[in-house]
Amino acid sequence: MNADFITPLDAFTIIDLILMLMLLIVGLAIVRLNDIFAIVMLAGVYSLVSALWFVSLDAVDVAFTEAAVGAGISTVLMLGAMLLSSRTALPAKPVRKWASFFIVLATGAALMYAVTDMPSFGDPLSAPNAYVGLEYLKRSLPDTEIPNVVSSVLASYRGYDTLGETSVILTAGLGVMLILGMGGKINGQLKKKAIDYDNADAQAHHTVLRVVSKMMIPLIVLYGFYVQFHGDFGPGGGFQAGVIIASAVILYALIFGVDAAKAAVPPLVVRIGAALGVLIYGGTGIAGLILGSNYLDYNVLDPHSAPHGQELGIMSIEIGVLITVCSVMLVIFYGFTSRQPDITDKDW
Amino acid sequence: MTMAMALGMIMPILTWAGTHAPPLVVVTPLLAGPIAVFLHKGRLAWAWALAISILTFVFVLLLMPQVIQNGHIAYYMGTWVPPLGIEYRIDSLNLLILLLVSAMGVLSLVFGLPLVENEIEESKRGQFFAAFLLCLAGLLGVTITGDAFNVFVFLEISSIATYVLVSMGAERDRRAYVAAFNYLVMGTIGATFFVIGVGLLYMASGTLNMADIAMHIHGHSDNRVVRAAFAFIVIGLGLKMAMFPLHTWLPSAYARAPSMVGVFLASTATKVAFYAMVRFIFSVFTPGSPFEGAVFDLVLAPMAVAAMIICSVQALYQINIRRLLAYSSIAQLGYMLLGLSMGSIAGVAAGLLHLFNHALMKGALFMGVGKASLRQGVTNVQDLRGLGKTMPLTAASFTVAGLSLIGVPLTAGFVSKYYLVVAALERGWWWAVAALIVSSVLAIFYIGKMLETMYLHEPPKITKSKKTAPQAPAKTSLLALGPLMLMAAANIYFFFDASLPKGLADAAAKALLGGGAS
Amino acid sequence: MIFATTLMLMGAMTLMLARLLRGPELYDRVLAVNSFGTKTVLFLCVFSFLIGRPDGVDIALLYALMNFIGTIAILKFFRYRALDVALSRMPSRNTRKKAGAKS
Amino acid sequence: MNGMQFLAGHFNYIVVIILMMTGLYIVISTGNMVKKLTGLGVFQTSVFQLYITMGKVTGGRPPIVAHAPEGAEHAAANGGEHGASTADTAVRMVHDMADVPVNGVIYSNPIPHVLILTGIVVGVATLAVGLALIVRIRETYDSIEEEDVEEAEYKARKAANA
Repeated sequence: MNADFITPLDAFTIIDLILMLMLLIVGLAIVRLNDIFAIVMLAGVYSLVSALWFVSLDAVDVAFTEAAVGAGISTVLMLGAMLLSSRTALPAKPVRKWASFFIVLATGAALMYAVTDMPSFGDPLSAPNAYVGLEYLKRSLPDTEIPNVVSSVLASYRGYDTLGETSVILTAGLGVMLILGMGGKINGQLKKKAIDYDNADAQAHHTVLRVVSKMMIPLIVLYGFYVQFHGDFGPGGGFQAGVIIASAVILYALIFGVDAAKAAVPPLVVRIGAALGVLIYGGTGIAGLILGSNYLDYNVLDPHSAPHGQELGIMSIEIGVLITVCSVMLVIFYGFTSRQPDITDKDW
Repeated sequence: MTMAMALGMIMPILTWAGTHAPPLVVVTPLLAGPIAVFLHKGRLAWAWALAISILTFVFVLLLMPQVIQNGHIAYYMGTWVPPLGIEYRIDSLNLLILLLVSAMGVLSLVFGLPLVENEIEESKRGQFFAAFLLCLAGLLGVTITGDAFNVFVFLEISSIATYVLVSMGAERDRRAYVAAFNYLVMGTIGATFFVIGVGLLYMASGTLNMADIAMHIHGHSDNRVVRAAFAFIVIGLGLKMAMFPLHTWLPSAYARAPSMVGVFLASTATKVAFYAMVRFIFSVFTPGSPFEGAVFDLVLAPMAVAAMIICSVQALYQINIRRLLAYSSIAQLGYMLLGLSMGSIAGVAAGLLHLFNHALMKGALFMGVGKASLRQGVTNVQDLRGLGKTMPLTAASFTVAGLSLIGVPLTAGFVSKYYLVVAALERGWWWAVAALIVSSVLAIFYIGKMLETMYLHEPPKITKSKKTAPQAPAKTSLLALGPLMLMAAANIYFFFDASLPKGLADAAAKALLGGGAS
Repeated sequence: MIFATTLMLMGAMTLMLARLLRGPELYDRVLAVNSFGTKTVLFLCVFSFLIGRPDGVDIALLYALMNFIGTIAILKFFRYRALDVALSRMPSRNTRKKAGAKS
Repeated sequence: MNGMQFLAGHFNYIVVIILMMTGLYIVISTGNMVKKLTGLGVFQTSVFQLYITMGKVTGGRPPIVAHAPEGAEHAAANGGEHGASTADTAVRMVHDMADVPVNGVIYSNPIPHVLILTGIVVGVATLAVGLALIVRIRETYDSIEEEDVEEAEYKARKAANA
């Protein structure tokens, strides 16, 4: 596109290269390994390293989310679902291996074919960088008074996408509720776990964990709110904050038991929250309609100052996102933990 | 006097609703879904979902006069001008699909009550209908939007809801979980391919608005990034709509889903993905370029023909009725794809008309199976024995829809096949006409097999000891008969007067191929 | 100087990665993941200095947090084969009943 | 542009493509459902990397605009007719380097970041539903290998026919 631009080989490029090589190693290792536990761990590491890479490519918001989701929530979920009859995967059959290999080769070839016409890495005048993206950078402050352009684009310019995104999360929560349920009922009867509490040598030994967690949990929640309300100025926002606050509850559940967590944050509250957040988001949009403008127009929320209206609207929808994300994460966690079958010793 | 006053009150509301109908079409079911989660008492959730889907249909109807009058209407979310914000853009093509999807939403809800009460645990019904509403919102959202990435977001709302809905069939058939999982994996690969395609388009154009992308990549069809984007979008959406070699997930998913979900999906989900493909191929990419021409002639058309013949043959060998119908759906998708790959106005219009008609006939056929299964737990073709005697109305509707699928004159199926043949002859594609005929003959066999079992075999003696699905109360059973007969009647009606779908399809094809993006 | 530190940290991360891949024992892998996370936190802080923006530190904080929760989840999973057990000091219902029976 | 320069400018894309294909390979080659979902995660994350790579601007900063430009008060004053004024100013293409810095600073492109935030959320939603299905499959068939599930179904069908 822009033949004059040449990507410089500076310190950042070197960091970039090393991180990419790490990603390659992890990716290839996942292909080769058959130990499910190692695969789950490596998947966590993969998203950790790619989050680092996102930081080095200036995508701090993305890195934030990837860290919270990929390394945190996904790993916990994967563990929750690792109710495996065997801890190793069966190796793929050679026929299947080769067939997959050719499919992948063809797909990869199609992409490699396109590489020659792709813009150089870091080119400021390439088509994607010079057009609408640049326009957002210039307009965000005057239009919305929000310095973090990612937040303003996410919540206002492309706010409708984010409404969809929040609904996707709600749909997933709904799906887990439908597929797994949230109580402990399996086939109509309560399933009690046969854990030998008497033998739990843990009881005396976990003092450190319990004390540290008790100290950490309020701080985590506080940090969550910081991420929520500082999202306009730094990386973060409703989604990340929702995940962090949910993770505080998850930590509580890990240390004090899911029943204790359910007593503190009852499943019904969580279910209401999941729906409520989407309704707050959608309702903010409808407020724009009622005030005589288009859907999701925040300018009219404050009749005196459009940018202030934008700020109000963005705050309101971010709270909606926070509530839904936090609730759905807990719906999912409750769903998975309530359904762990007993794993026999021979499987272990 | 009071009339005038009432009109004076209603008119402004109607005008207001008309102006803001584009977002309301999607937002109404989207926000009603979360509320439905809490309505699990009796039939409350069902009534709520039905009311919402009717409201949605009304909003679509409000759009209709505006679109027909102006050619297309645009709506800016948050009043941000298109390349900055997300635009809703509705022309005849969207309108056709919107009408189809929202009407099918209403019909399958009316039809589905007895089936849901039969197949879904009571405590889960509220959530089930919530997922249904979200799925509906997703499908409508894909159809109405003018923003490439927005398509992905709403495609995923509908897809995730669909995976969940399919898995709900597990109470009838435990394999539903595996079917849903395979669907999830294939669907996600498809969605990811689509995202790669959109990313490449963004790389080439710097924008995400479809009309704007079209403007920027116009004349750059030799750009390799654009070509790769084309390939990835076609494959991604091809996975979502079960295009021939990528269709393996579909038969199991449709066969094992709850009956009501089967009806809704068979008549809408693949159609919406097909719509998205048409939209991208003709509105975003440059259809006249040699590269696209080569793809049409060398890839899409042969695939379409292969689907028409191979999947019809596969349908012949199916024992399970729903699987049979699902394979036939893939074959019928081949017809639509054939129309698309002709790349001519007549061809595309015929393909779109067939899309509309196929939704009618497949909806009716799946409804027929569902209705029959209420009475005698139908899964296999054998179970249809004597249906002509035990449930004459259901059998008659099923027959009409079956004949329409074959393409017998006096049914809607004949009209679209006729136009397809005309369009193929116009391009001199004799082999396509031959394939159409072969596929129709195969359809005679597999539909004939079912009709034969229905009318020429004695009904099975229902013994109390045999564990079949409990018979639903007569009242709700009657409720299911209404939509079924309506759909069958529509299959006949649209033979005599196809002006609405034909007019919209023609206008859409002209707009797509005539003036580029507009 | 800071750049050199970054490189060193990345070298350490690679070593951890090697242990994670080889790790004959499960606990080698857990340990490797955990210390990989720690190195990541350090890397982020140093990298923030390098680009002269504080944003990386926010993310580092989050990493430290997630690392903590993740490690507890993993270890608990392997100790009890379940996640929903309380690590409570309170005697469980079973124990109380038995104690009551004895007395 | 010679070969070396081309490689420096496109190395990222090449690696990202290899990573994507690694993920895709994991998904379609394995029969183990958990590994399949892991592969799906790798595949999706790599696609996110493709997006982020194209949004990077050399020498750029994260898209958090530091100082308020003078236009801010101006726009605030015109608040009421804001919608109309946006409609009038069509977005134009920039043509030279002088337009790139905003308030004197170069920033990376925010759009890919926004899109990928949405992408990550969609990814975790899919993962949650997929894992929930795996749990149920495991409860039903006592295995999460595709082969075992197929075999169990085959046996069940045989028993039903017999």
